[in-house]
Amino acid sequence: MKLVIAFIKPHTLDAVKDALTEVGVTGMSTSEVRGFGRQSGHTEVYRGAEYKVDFVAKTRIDVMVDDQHVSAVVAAIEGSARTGEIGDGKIAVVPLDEVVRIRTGERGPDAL
Amino acid sequence: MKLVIAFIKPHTLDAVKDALTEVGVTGMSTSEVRGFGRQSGHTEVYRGAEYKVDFVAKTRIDVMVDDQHVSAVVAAIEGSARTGEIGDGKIAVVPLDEVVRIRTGERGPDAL
Amino acid sequence: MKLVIAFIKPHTLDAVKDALTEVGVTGMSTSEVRGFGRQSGHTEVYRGAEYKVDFVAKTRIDVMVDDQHVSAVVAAIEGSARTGEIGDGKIAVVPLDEVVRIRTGERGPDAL
Amino acid sequence: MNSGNAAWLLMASAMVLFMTPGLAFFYGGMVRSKNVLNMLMKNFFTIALITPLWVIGGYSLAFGESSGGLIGDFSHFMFRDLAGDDLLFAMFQMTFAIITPALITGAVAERLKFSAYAWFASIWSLVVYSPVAHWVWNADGWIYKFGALDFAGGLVVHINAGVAALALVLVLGPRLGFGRDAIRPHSLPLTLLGTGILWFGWFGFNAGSALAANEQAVTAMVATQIGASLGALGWVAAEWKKTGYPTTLGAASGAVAGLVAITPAAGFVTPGGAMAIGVIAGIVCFWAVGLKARFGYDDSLDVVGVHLVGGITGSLLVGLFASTGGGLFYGGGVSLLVKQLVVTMAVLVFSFVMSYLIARILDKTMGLRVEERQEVEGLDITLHEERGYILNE
Amino acid sequence: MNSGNAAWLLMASAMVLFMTPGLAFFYGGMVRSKNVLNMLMKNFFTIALITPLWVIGGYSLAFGESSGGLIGDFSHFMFRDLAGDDLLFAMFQMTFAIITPALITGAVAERLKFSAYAWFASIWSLVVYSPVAHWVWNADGWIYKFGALDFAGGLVVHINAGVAALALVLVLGPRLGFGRDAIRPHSLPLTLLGTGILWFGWFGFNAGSALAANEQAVTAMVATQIGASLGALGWVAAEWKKTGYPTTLGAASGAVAGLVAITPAAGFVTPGGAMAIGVIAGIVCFWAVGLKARFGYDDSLDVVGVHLVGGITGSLLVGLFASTGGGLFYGGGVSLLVKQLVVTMAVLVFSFVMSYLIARILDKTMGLRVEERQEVEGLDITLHEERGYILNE
Amino acid sequence: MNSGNAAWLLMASAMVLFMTPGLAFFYGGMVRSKNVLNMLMKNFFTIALITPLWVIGGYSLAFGESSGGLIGDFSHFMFRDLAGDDLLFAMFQMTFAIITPALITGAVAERLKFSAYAWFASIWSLVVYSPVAHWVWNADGWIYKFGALDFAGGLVVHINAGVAALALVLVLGPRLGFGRDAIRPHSLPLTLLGTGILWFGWFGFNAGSALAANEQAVTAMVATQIGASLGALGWVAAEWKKTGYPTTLGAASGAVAGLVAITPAAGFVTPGGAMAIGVIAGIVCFWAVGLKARFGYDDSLDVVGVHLVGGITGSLLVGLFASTGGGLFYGGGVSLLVKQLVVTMAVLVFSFVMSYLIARILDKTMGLRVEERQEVEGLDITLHEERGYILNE
Ligand SMILES: Nc1ncnc2c1ncn2[C@@H]1O[C@H](COP(=O)(O)OP(=O)(O)O)[C@@H](O)[C@H]1O
Ligand SMILES: Nc1ncnc2c1ncn2[C@@H]1O[C@H](COP(=O)(O)OP(=O)(O)O)[C@@H](O)[C@H]1O
Ligand SMILES: Nc1ncnc2c1ncn2[C@@H]1O[C@H](COP(=O)(O)OP(=O)(O)O)[C@@H](O)[C@H]1O
Repeated sequence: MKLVIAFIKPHTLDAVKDALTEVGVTGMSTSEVRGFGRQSGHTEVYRGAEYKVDFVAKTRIDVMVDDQHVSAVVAAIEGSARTGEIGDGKIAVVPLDEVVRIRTGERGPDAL
Repeated sequence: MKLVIAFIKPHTLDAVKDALTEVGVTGMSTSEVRGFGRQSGHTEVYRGAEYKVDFVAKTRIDVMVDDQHVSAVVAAIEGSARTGEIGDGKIAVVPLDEVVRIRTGERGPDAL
Repeated sequence: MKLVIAFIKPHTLDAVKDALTEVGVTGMSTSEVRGFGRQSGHTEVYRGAEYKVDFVAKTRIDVMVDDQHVSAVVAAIEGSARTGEIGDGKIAVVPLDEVVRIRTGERGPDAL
Repeated sequence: MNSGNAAWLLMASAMVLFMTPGLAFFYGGMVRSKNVLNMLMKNFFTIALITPLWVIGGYSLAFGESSGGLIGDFSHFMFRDLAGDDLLFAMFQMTFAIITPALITGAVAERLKFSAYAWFASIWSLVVYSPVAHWVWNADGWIYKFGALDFAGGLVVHINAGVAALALVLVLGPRLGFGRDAIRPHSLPLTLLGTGILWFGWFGFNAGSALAANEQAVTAMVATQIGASLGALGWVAAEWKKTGYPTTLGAASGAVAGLVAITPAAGFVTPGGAMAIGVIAGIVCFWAVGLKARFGYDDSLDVVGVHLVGGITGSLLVGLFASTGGGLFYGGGVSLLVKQLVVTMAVLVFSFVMSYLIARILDKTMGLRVEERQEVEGLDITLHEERGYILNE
Repeated sequence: MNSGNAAWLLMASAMVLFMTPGLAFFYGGMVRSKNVLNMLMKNFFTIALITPLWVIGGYSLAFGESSGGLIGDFSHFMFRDLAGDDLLFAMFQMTFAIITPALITGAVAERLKFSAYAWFASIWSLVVYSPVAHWVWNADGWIYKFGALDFAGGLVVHINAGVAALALVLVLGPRLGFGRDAIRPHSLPLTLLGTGILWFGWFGFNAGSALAANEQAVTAMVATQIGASLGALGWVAAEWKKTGYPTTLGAASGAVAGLVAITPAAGFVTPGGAMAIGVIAGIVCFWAVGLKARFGYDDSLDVVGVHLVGGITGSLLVGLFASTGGGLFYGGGVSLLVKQLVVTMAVLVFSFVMSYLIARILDKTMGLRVEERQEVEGLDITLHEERGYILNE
Repeated sequence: MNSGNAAWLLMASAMVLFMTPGLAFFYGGMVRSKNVLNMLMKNFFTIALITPLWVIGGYSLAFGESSGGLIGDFSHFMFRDLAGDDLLFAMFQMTFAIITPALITGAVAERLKFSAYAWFASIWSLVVYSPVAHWVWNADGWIYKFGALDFAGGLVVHINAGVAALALVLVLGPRLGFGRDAIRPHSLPLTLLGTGILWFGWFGFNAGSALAANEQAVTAMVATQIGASLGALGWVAAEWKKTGYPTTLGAASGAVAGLVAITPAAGFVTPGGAMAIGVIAGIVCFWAVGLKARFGYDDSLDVVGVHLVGGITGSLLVGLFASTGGGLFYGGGVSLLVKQLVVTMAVLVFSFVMSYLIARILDKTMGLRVEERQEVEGLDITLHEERGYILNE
């Protein structure tokens, strides 16, 4: 099993969720992060003083999937999170030793 | 060493923390996430218009443990986060190559 | 490739970002977490009642790096996040199977 | 000057001025957090903008020497020849001139350019607001002489702003994601704060419109309190029945709907009449905010549903419930009701046409709408380079 | 009508009405974020609910023709026969009738059903509030004739609401996790906002109770300002000594405690007397909020500790410090003190018993408490389907 | 007492008192979230602290029998011999005495110890504020007799607090990270709320300073409204030109700058004069807040830039624009302007020297500044053991 982590633009979340649902994903977890990358941040101005803010708001998605779905999941995220503009983000695939569903105690792919 | 990641119901956090402490865990990190899964979200209503909100508030826990403690840690989370109702969440076990304690520079299990 | 995860004191973030930039890191993601560890929390007092709050605010950093940069990145974080006081935090190194840049579809080290 | 009346009018002026910040919070809480500052800014800036315009010419166009009952002149340019009670009246009226264009900002929230709004509000204030105020409140105005009633601004303020909002919305088009995404209020406590301030200020608005600390002021205050309360009850009852939930936003919206509807009537009605007006307004406006989904115009924060529909409701109900002034239910026959209908239509048509024209002209010249990228990222950071909340430092 | 007095009472009415939103924020900031809207809603809705009840019958039961000094009649049903000064008095008093049940909401926060609260407040207003107001403020009321003093509502408002809160809490039981979990205020800035509004409004409450812009109004305003300030100083000093920290919540709580205690005394005391009352109230109430931990009742936001205990403190200290009216320290002997004690006990017992009965009956019939699942998830989403804050969109 | 005048002054007192909470929010929104409660607490606590000091001795030192035009005596210790209009005047003036030290808190935000502030404010109120108030507003004060004008507190309040802030900042030193880190406002909506309350209260401040509901009060209210609006316009125009963005913080800051500058002039100027003063103040203060970057002193929330510079601007412009009282542009010659210059310098020097001395003495004895660890972690948790916001429970 793998943990697929994606850092995406916040406003693409709904599209990404729909794309993942379509390829059979039944669960995921999302959180707010601030990203630093090629997409430079923005300036803010308070009483005439300008501040450079390097970090850009991004959404992080964590999805646990079994091995045969990994490439479909990655492709689904790519397809739905791409706007073609700088700052679209990254996907990482992390190996998993084990997954447990807390409610039932199921383990492995059944737990997903 | 492993990184144990759990997505749990927020109000079970105190119980989970206590259970982890009991099995010898001395550190962990938690954050707020929004989860999507079998537990469907809720509706919200503003001026007569109903909105379906798919995401449910969950707490994420990250615990780094050495190999021989993994199963005890997973069991502790399972025991304390289970309410038996849908949405209790998931646990994932991720292999770790290295752990470092920043303050001392210790590495490996000593760093935990 | 590896995913380097660090839990650091929030006010060291700027220094860490600079240190990482210096060793060639071009991207990272940060989020707010609440940490539990040797550094005990604090008390809060409301209308004469004291509450013990175990969790301390920390910043989490996730950086994907290719294999040959891992040790430099870890060292950069260690150097910049260390204050020498309890609670400086931890670094974990997680193996990565794959990294994808969403905008271009690049894979592997090129995607970083 | 009578010191008691002056004290009350000084106070009422301060209270009505305070309503515009209140409106800023009422609206500000309802937008998404990325647009909260733009919403606040549009409202606060309205004060800064309309104040000099009113002093320079707006007041005089409304209350100066009449040309055929249609518009005033420039005799009071720069508040010339105003002192004592007259100056106080000009001050009190200024606060009405300020809040009226500010009401419009809610309808076009989250997409109207700040600069375009500033132009719209300025022009509109002089070519729409001042004339309508002249018609209704200048003793030589045609509506005043026609004998229709508008105690504190049902026509001048609410219908006027509400229909202008509709015109602007039609030119501007809906927000990205309207009807598809959940676009939810980012801070209902902020909206409730605005509601509290509006409610407080509205006592100055309505009871101040008696222009003295007299019996009519008392009558108006009682009616205002009743109208607001029954509006809230009506709206909450309606939504509880329909959706199964009583909501804070519903209570707030209903209170404002009741306040809007009681405004033209406040000095003329009994407690019983105020109850009827309030509860009718609460229910009607709850129903009216659903219209935008049906017709597909994006009146973001329901200015049409609350101020236009609530204003019309109140303006017509005056014809039924005015116990002093000839309401139908108080033996006055249908004549007042007919008059109310005529003047309501007149203001509706005039304000809609003028507002639509101004909006179209601005759209062609400077453009009304922010770029898509700005709308997605939020107006706060893109138009003002500021962020509403930074809660982790 | 005297325009100066009318101006002041119009204003004071608006100010006291504004206190209920203020109270909403004061309380709303102290609950957890998942319950903030429920807290706000209960308070705002109280305005909507009590207004018509007061107009229909509440006022008349309190200030109508007396039956044996115990209760009024229905002669002023629908504010009949009220005009001018009388109508203004009825308006001013309405704002007191509104805030009193709203005070109770703090004690039962985070678990009392919204619908049950609406019933409780409505019934309580008619069968507890109106009678007690009649006793104290109607010239034929038994407490009035007995010669006890309650300038602006120590008995009628604070003791009355405070002991009702205790009764309701005893029936309702503690929140899940009470005494075990850290249940902390989610937004002290919101609580401080409420404090500011309450402080402002309290000038209307106390100085308005002179019913004219006269010397007593000035005396009352000065005493109010002093009482609030010294209450804050007393509380902060006490907590600084005990916990090592001066807190904003302590300053806010102490100010309210001082305001509560000065309320029955405000028109009768010297600046020195007001200082004493304020500082005593601040210290006593700080100590009193600790009682709930000792006795195990969950008075969530310390309505008992602040309003009941502060109210009793003030009511008794009137017997000592009333410089006009016969206070012990001003040569009046113990007679006033004894009277204050008697009437305090009378209101305590009456209100407690009645409130307890209403609470028990409602609990048996409709149920007072939300389900455990709703309490865990929060009342905002489960009772109102709304969320307080959505800060990332 | 004249009931109309009394009504207005009662009201104005309540409004000015409400300004201090308003100031708390204005400032509180501008600090980082870890310091919001400390900021609120310092302001609220100022009310609690100065109230008894003013009653005990502050009022008497300012308005008691004069010693050579320099300072009063203790004849009104504990408000002795004050009743009716005099007592009301003492109450009204109390609210000025409260807000003046509170203004200082913005300059030293995020690092001044709470206890040190309490000492500073208390001492300063008695040895700086009362004397300056005596000079300017006591009929025997030297500035009063000298014939300089300060309608509502340009000298006494704004220049006085502004230069004291500068002195304190110089002793205290800059915040950690000043000039390097982005230290941004944590909640501009809170700042805007404060702005709204300040604006509202300022009508009481300025129009109340006529001490009656008369023509001058009306003049002052109109000037106040114009000054605030034009201040906002001036500032926003200046920043829009320089940075390319109109900001909400700019609009708020400009409004306050305009209000500060119009304060000494409000009762003496025409609408046109008020416009000039407002717009000049907005532009000058926008430029002045940049001075701290140039000179390297850390005036955190720009008390120097807005209150000191705005106060001086207004005080001098009185010499030009006073239409009643001898302004240069109204045929009065340069004599008034020269007098304004002299008294401005006098207050500047006196207040700076005294404030600097008090600050140095406190720094040597108890220490002014929190520890570095406390500054990093935030003052809320370390000085008050409270957290501003807990939004996820
Ligand atoms: N090496 C990295 N490690 C972790 N997150 C990264 C890394 N590089 C980029 N990111 C995340 O991806 C986001 C987008 O990256 P950016 O370089 O701005 O654009 P792009 O991916 O289009 O080249 C960043 O804001 C950050 O959240
Ligand atoms: N495949 C997944 N990847 C990541 N997180 C998941 C996944 N499935 C579930 N979760 C997390 O677990 C939570 C609970 O899952 P859910 O399906 O609702 O209930 P249960 O685990 O009881 O079947 C979700 O809200 C989400 O945070
Ligand atoms: N085993 C662990 N797993 C995950 N995070 C940890 C672990 N131990 C510590 N942390 C994180 O590191 C932070 C600092 O740890 P702490 O034990 O307080 O100090 P130190 O690292 O200096 O010994 C914690 O607040 C927590 O966020």
